Amino acid sequence: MAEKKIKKTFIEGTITPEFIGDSIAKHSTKMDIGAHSIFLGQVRNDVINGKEVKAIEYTAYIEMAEEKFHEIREAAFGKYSLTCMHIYHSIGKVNAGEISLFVFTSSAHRKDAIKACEEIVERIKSEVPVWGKEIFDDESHQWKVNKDH
Amino acid sequence: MAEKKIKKTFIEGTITPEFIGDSIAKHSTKMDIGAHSIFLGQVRNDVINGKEVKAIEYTAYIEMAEEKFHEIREAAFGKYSLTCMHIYHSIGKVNAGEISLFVFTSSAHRKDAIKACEEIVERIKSEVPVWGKEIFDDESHQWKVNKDH
Amino acid sequence: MEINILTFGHITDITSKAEFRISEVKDTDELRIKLSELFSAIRSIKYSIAVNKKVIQSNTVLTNDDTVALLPPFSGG
Amino acid sequence: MEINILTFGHITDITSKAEFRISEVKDTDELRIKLSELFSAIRSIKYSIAVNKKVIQSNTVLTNDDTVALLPPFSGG
Repeated sequence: MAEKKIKKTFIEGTITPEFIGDSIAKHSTKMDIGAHSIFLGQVRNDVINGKEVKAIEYTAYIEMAEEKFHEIREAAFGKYSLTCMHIYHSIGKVNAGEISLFVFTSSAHRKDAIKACEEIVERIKSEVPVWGKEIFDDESHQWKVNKDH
Repeated sequence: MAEKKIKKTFIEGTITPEFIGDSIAKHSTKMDIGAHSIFLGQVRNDVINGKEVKAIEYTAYIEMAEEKFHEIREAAFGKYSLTCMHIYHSIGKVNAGEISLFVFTSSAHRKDAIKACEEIVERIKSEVPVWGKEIFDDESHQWKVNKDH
Repeated sequence: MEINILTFGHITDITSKAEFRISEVKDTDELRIKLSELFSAIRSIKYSIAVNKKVIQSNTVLTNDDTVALLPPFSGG
Repeated sequence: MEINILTFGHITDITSKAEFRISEVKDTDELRIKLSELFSAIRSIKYSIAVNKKVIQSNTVLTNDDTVALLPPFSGG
């Protein structure tokens, strides 16, 4: 069961645009959906002290993260009228320009999907034990610090 | 020029998941992007007086709509720090379960993309002269009324 | 003095024409009255008016060859 | 009495171990002191503590075989 949940949220490496396109396509059979809201986190090639970030390597406290994701999902379903919700987060290395977070909410009317998606993203950033290690072009690294926006 | 703008916003028929996936993929070269926010409007198979909506046929006052889209784009770029913005709206027939609106904003940090996307969707719904004709399974129709959520 | 009328959505169903010309209306209030006389079903429709692609908020004077669009509530997205 | 310690992110760099056991700490305040003695570099790190996967907000009594995770600020997404 824990194993099954892990598969549902964490994805090894980047989340591809094809995967996202396929996820969207799967919702065409759910004809009570009127609105989808999607958030994608992409790795930036920030330049820090003259060195460029070429990738982020994500690690997580998987067991606790899965419990948090579960709690965040349940809270969103309780608070908003949602038809569907999907959350995917990369684990391992994701290159600059690639996607590492995919939050996807669907509802009959737009407010629910939009508000839920935004809230889920905020909660993931502040509550889920995941760490990004920024790897520079010279192979040195530093631990990423999330800004609050 | 007007012709060029029209191509950029209105798409004949549905906006496919493949098109959306491709649009996402194109942003992997823009490595200063940290966040994408996407809104998709999907046609619902609402049941009204016992008849099921099987498609919506969209018509628009194209010339005025393009001016509005332009105004909405400019306002969003002025108000938010955005790297990219794309808006696509279907014209013509879109079946239930298919996508008719695609709003896609990108920024370095998440707040700009999220807030801009939400605001653009609200403005499109209230300010852009597009009309949806709900076509029922018995070929009768009625003009769609947008709820404010 | 003649103006171009464009109709959309439900209003096109009523007028049966997407485009036509109308004469002898000096402002949009007069136009609304004239349209109600020509198409009685239009009286039950709530619609905005755009003069040369700009939605007007109050009675607006019309000049020759203005393009006036009759806009039922939008329902895009 | 022994507890399991899990470390993550920057803290793993400091302790050089992702997992180890520690004994003779009766609560999380004592644990923080002990960790500062064992790993002086940890003193400059702001970190939360999760006891059995729940982040604690104040000093918490530890019992045998508890799993205590040392969590530097999250930076997922």
